[in-house]
Amino acid sequence: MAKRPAYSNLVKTMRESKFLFTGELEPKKMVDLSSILHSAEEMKKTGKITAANVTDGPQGDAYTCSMVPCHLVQEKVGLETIWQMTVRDRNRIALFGDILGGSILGLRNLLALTGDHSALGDNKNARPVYDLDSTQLIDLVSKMVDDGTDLEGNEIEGGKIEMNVGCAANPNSNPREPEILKVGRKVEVGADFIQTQTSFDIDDAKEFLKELEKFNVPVLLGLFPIKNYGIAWYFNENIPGVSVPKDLLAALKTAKKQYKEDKKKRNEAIDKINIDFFEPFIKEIQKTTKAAGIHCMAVHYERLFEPLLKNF
Amino acid sequence: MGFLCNWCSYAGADLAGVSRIQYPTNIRIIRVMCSGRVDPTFVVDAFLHGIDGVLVLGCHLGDCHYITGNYEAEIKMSSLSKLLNIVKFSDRMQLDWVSAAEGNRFAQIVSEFTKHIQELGPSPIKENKTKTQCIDDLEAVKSVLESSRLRGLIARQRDLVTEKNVYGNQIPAEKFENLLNDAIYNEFVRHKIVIKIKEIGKSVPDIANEIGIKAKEVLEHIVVLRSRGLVDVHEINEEIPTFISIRGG
Amino acid sequence: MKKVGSVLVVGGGIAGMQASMDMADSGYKVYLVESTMSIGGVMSQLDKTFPTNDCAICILAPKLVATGRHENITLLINTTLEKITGKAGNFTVDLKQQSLFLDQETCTGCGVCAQECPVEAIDFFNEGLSKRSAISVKFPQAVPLVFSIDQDLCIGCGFCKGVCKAKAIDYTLEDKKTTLNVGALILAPGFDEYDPEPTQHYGFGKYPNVVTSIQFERILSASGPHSGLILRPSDGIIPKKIAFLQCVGSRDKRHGGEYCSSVCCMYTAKEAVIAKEHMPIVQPTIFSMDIRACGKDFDKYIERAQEEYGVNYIRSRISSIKEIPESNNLILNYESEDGKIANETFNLVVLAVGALPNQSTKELAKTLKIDLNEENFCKTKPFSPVETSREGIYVCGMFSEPKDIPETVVEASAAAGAVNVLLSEVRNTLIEEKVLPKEIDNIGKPPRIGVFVCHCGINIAGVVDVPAVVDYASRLSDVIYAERNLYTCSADTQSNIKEKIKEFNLNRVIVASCTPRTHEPLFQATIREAGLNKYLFDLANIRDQCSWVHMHEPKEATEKAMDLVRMAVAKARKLVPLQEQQVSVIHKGMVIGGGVAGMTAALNLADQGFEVFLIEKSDKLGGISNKIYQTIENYDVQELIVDLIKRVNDHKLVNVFLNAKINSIGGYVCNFTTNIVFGKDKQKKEFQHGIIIVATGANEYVPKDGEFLYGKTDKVILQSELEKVLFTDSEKIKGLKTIVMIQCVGSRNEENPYCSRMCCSEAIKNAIKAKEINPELNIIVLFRDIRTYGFKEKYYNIAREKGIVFLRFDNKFLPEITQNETQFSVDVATSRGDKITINADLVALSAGIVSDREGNETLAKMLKVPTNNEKFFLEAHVKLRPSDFATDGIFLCGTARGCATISESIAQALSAASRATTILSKDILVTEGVISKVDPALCISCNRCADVCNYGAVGVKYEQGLMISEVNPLLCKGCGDCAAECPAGAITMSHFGNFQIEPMIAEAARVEFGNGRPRIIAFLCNWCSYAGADLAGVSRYQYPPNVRTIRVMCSGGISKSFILQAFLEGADGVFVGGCHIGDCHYIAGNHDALRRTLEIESDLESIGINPDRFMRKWVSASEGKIFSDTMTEFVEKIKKLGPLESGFKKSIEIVK
Amino acid sequence: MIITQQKNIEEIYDMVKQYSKILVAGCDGCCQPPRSINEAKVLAQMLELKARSEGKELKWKAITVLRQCDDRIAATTVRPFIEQYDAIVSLSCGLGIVMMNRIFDNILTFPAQNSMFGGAENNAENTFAEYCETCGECLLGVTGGVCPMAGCAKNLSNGPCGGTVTGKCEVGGYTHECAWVKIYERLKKFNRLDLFTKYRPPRNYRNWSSPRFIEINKSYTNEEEPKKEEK
Repeated sequence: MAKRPAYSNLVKTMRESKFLFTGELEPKKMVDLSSILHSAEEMKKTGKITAANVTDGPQGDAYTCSMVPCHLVQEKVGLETIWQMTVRDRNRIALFGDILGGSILGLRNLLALTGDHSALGDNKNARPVYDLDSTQLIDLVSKMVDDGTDLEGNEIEGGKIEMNVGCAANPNSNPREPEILKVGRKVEVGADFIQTQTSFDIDDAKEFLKELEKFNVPVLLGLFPIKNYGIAWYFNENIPGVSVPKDLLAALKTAKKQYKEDKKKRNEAIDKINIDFFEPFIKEIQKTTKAAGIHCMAVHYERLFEPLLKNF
Repeated sequence: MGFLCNWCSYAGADLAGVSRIQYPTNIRIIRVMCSGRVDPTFVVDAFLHGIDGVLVLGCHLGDCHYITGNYEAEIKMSSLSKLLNIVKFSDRMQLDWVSAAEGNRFAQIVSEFTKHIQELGPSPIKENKTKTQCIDDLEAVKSVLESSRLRGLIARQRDLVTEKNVYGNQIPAEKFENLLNDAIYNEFVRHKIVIKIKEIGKSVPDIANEIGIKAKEVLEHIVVLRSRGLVDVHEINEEIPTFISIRGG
Repeated sequence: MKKVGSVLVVGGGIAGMQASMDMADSGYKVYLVESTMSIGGVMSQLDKTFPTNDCAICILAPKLVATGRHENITLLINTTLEKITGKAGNFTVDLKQQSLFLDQETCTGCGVCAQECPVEAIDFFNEGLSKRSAISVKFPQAVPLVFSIDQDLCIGCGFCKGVCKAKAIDYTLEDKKTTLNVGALILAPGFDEYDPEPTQHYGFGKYPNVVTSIQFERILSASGPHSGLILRPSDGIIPKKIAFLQCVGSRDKRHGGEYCSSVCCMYTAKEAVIAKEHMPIVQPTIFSMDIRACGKDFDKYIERAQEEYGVNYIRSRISSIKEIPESNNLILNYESEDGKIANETFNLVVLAVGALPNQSTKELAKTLKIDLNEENFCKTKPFSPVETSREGIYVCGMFSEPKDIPETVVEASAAAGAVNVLLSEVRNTLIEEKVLPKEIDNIGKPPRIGVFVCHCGINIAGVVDVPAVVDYASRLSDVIYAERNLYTCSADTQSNIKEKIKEFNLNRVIVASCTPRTHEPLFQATIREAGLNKYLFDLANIRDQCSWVHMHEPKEATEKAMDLVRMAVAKARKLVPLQEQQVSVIHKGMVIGGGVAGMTAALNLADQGFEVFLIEKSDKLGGISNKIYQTIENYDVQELIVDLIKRVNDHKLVNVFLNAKINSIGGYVCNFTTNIVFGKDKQKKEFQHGIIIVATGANEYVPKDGEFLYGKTDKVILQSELEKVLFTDSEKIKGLKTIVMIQCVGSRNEENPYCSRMCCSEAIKNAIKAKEINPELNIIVLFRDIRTYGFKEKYYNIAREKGIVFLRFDNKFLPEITQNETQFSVDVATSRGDKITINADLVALSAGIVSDREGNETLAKMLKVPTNNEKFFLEAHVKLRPSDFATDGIFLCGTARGCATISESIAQALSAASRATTILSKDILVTEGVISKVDPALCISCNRCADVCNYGAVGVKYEQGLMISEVNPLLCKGCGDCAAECPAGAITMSHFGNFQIEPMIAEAARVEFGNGRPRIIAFLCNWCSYAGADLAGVSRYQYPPNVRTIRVMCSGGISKSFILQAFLEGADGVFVGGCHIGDCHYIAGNHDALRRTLEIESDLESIGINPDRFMRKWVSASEGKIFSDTMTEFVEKIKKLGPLESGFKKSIEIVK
Repeated sequence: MIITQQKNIEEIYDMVKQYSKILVAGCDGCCQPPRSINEAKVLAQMLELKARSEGKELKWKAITVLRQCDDRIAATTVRPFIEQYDAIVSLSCGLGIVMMNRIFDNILTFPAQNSMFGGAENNAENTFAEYCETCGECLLGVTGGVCPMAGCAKNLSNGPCGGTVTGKCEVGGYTHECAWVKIYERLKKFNRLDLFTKYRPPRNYRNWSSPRFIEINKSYTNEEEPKKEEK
């Protein structure tokens, strides 16, 4: 399918096959977005972050919507954002309306996600929508961008909108082939770029990237620097299929024990552990794979960007 | 106390009266038609009521108005004395024959017996030291004598040993004797056990040393008492089961 | 000389009973001669039986009753055999019956005489642990239930005659001599236990706390002297530490016999397990040399005993026992495994006494002129295990060799099989078909009920006011006639009942007397003789479950008796006549498998004149036995096989099909239809036949992927390969110096957790043969247990005398074979802990037997029969029906059932053939009337009935395209499980249908007299809990009179609505009783009862009923005491809760 | 079959508390789980006991209907009993309850069961499993006979989502199998993965939202042609 023009700076840089980084902002149940803006500032300051994802109700929790923070970050901080949108909470009419609104506000990147089931979130009894699925959302965006119509072919006044759309992929899924076939489906329907979920296993990640190459669509490999031992333990216990490497886990545990009282020393130690683990990881990915870059999900952990990415 | 058969010993006592032959006042006499009528339980009851000595008088063998009455009495009293011997009461009971003509023999027997009892002293049932033990024993003897097994054996002893049994032949006397002795001893021990564990459950070894017989024997009796529905398991603490009497069939 | 169509069976133990039943069912008149007062033999003394821990009485009593009342069997108790003349087919036998001093016909077994008898003597049934009187019955469930006077104990006091109301006692009765003319004899006199008393062996007789295993069996038994409490004879305390000593009187030249008694290892393990179950504080220790657990699932039993029950095994023989006088404890000193002398103190010592020939057998052998072997057992040959030295006289059970109950039952049927061939032409000649009058048709007529209330001497009348009950009964509606009789079961009352039926034209009969389990068939037969259908009868149990258990509450007992009669009358109103199903039998049989077992079975049937189809999947007959040359007793096996093959091929009635594959088997007992493809050119054949015998055999275990380097070097061969060399090419042996044999290869391991039974004797036979060929050869046998049971022990001794070395190794470190250029050796860690390396020239692996897994699997599916997890076929009952399948008409023999030697396979083959003859010998097979029926109009084809039926007797007929459920009357056993399960109420269980049980529930709940509160309704299953309640009666265990019992065939037949109906009718408490899980007579009825009662229990709270008002408990037939305790405790609990209504709000107002 | 679960007894009792004579009707339509006359009788007995424990008297009769969702069958079976009873408790699924209330409008029919889903017995796991969602646009043809609507918590047409791990669905703690992984395995077996990768456009939810009617064209009166439906 002929490539869609790169409306967003992110896709443009990707197509210049420059190794780039994206961060992640997670607006929780909040009215005052200053912390989000502050994190965006930090990312912008490193100069290495091309864009930052803004989550939309992660784990099915009812958090602040992603459109407004995206707009504010782009306006106030000048950092391009990747607008994450799930099909869980809105039917196709609402999705269409929001995408139009977003494009008016200048949002140029959209990540089409299915979204975690409401049963996993903090409003378990909510009725999930899932009118469209993530692939059909990409189809909707393609129709809006390429044909300037909605799903039923009704024209948008003022013609097409300018937006690039990406999709997610899970390197930890087992069996793997359905995941690859699914990404194939999404690319066929018009996905411009791929951002993968987090991976801790370097060989597994490399193999996954290898298999995605045949779709020749830029791929950002997801990494998840770990802010403290609690998160690492949670990851290991509750998300089967994803396992934090033993030594990383142990190191975090000893760090937590050693610097029980001194918070500052503890953070330094943890940062060092993360850097020691992720920097070689990223170097290897950069060197040996065709990945377009790294999607670094250092959520509320923006202080790591600077030291981590200093020699990239 | 004295049980006198109407035809001979009572008449003998009257003759002593008519001939003004004196004898001690301690005796109280009950007239029965024949010495065979004296049920061994009467004697035990007497002791239970505190009587110090019991005299049973009947006609001389062969004179009995009812021909074999005194033979029966002889058998009953010999079994009774075996039982009383166990509880050390046998020398407080005496069986003797007085014909209607023997007034002085009657008086002589009474006075000798009274002297003999005085030497023995009052019945142990009166001292509270041996009171409960004594009552238990006598109660046991009484229930043994009331058991159908003993009554049957005692009742048929004579004609089985002297005349003939249902198969038409006699049972050798000593065969019957040790059958009877076993029966008396066993039934007595069994009833003693039943009385011992009336209120509170006891284990076999405890019963054994309370009654003073081997535990092995007590267990055999417990098995018989359980099959008769007189005794049942009370409780099992650790590895010692205790048994208690139940209002049996 | 004309043959006579009758058989004399000597000995009424389990062997005699089984042989008599088989003969009687195959059309012969049977005279069963029993020397003691009742049939049942030693098995009746056992508490539980291994390996299933079934309660012995639970599985024996039904057989006792069936033998007792079989119309072709005449019981001659207290009778011995005096003289015999004539020859096979026509013997004349003189018998002498010692006088019982009472008339066997009139005595009703009420037992009043025993209570009055003043004489006390040792009770031999309880092995001297309790007392009996001069007039006694052998055991509570004796058949015939007849008392007798022991001549030398009785003092002739005449009391018993005085109290006997049946006027049965007559002191003048002489010994009776009778002469019988019979066609054949079957000897099953059983055995005596070795008596250690004369020699005070191990202190028996001197120390009170040394008991024999049979005494311990009585101590364990719930109907024994201590009603299941384990008490030491010396002081009645529960022995914490019990020692079991094996091989007392066995494997010992000086005491008892040199042979092994085969059963002690297993019954000791069972006694240890059951002791632990009764009293968890007990710690059993077993001192044994070998553990000979070589039957089916025996090894698993031993492992469970060790792991789950903590039974501790010490491998050593006791040198001496000393007693500590004060505590009567016993000090055992023994040489432990690693050679040190150790001693340990125990509270109780149980001697596992071996089996000696019955002391009467010596002159029995003389009178019968049959040979005994040197151990004074009956002499038999391995290939004809049931034939004695005299033609026409057969032997089975312990008399020929010490053996276990399943082998005894097999040999009993095998003996019957042999007689079948001898007397097949005079079959059915001496059987008088009972001519029954035509049944009066009274369908639709109003019920006219007759009630007969029994005094049973004073057993009932002593407590229950019988005249009041009769008067009450006469005033019930539909009761036309009511009377009381002294003994309703006596012969004169039977004829009186028949007259009354005619006189008052009664069409229903109720008898209020004792337990239906023993007397219902008697009364049913009587009313049938009066022309009434036998199912128009019901029995109220006012003795065992009323007068005997409420002796101190005569008023309440009388009221309960009236209630029970009213309940029976309520059911009687709804009784309907039931016709037994009749199916014509095809007199042909199919035998699957052409090994030794298959051929023997086929020949037996063919010799009786039945056509047989012999199906063999390979291209030649002989099966696994082709590899065997000689038995351990040096009998030539190849010669046997050649002879069998010749006789099979020559026999005109045996059709042999080689290379045959079975495509399908349809139909059911009496007419199966099978089609097969056979021969090289795949010809098709379809044929009909009446029965199937499965004899598919098994395979030799082949060591896998280099196990013990097998297949990697020619120096490692199998025992069967060594045998081939020894018997066909013995030169090779001459050159060898050392042979090592390794036992238990492929047996007693994870994959095959069982002993293959024959490898020890195979190995020893080969070793002896090798020594004969090359005397300098040194042979080392590495073993875990040498299991040469029975007379094979002799050859174990011969082997050791010949210098063959036996070395024991432990299962944890198996021997390893190392092979390199220079050296070929076997390293083994012996149990003493040291490691030994043996340089060998040859290693022989004793490979065991494994089932033909997928062959059995496919056949099992076709026949719808179960297999165990080692894929051997699963027989109907491990102990008492080893040759049958649960499904009727299919029988089992040979190694398809489990490992067996050749002679055992031959016995099993004859047994299966005899079991099959019980069907083939009939023209019409009549089935029980009490079965389920499906009303096609109501069936919603949900197939839940098939899920609960364990016999495949009911279910939706999908294959025939008929989407409605249907009951196969031939397979239905009448448990009622499907009727309770059927959602649409389409299935009714005849005789126990809802419309018959519900009126009983209503009457049971009705409190008519005084305040009968609290009122408990108990649903009890006929085989275990009802039998347990009866035993509580027989043993006079008292419990409160508030319980009203309703008998159902199986706890699985109790539907949820019965329980709720009971509460609705006002019962204050409901009790459901059933067999222990695994004991169920219908295999798994109690599992469904458990499911349904759990569902009810969870809802009780929410419908306003306190769950404590409902109780479910499994009670076995020997747990009389437990039943009475449970009832007492349940009534107390309900008393505290008060009447059901008290839990409800007061005002009952109708809301409009 | 419509799989149902019996309501707990208090809830059923509260519905019929004020009636003194009730008719309890079983239904033999889809016989798993069984709800025929036997279950009706047991339920009635429990209600009567509950009533007795509250001091009330409750008369009842248990019957069963071949299929309560068939108006003619229900009508003819139940009509003879209607007069003597104040209310009906029916063990059938929702369809039966609605139909009984429609054909007998002068008596209320109360449900004893919660209708759960269209499904059948899954013997392997001893459960009743949901196999069809009656979504009006059947995908079973392209998913190898595994329904993504009934089997997938998010009713995806182009699954699987990111939430599957080792073939198990995130909803319910990774215990149930992910429908789309099963679809993948089934199609792979018949090597029809082409069906798997084909993109399925957004669904027409009109067919899946009630109330839904389907025209039964019993007879034609050729006066008016059926109007063409504009596409």
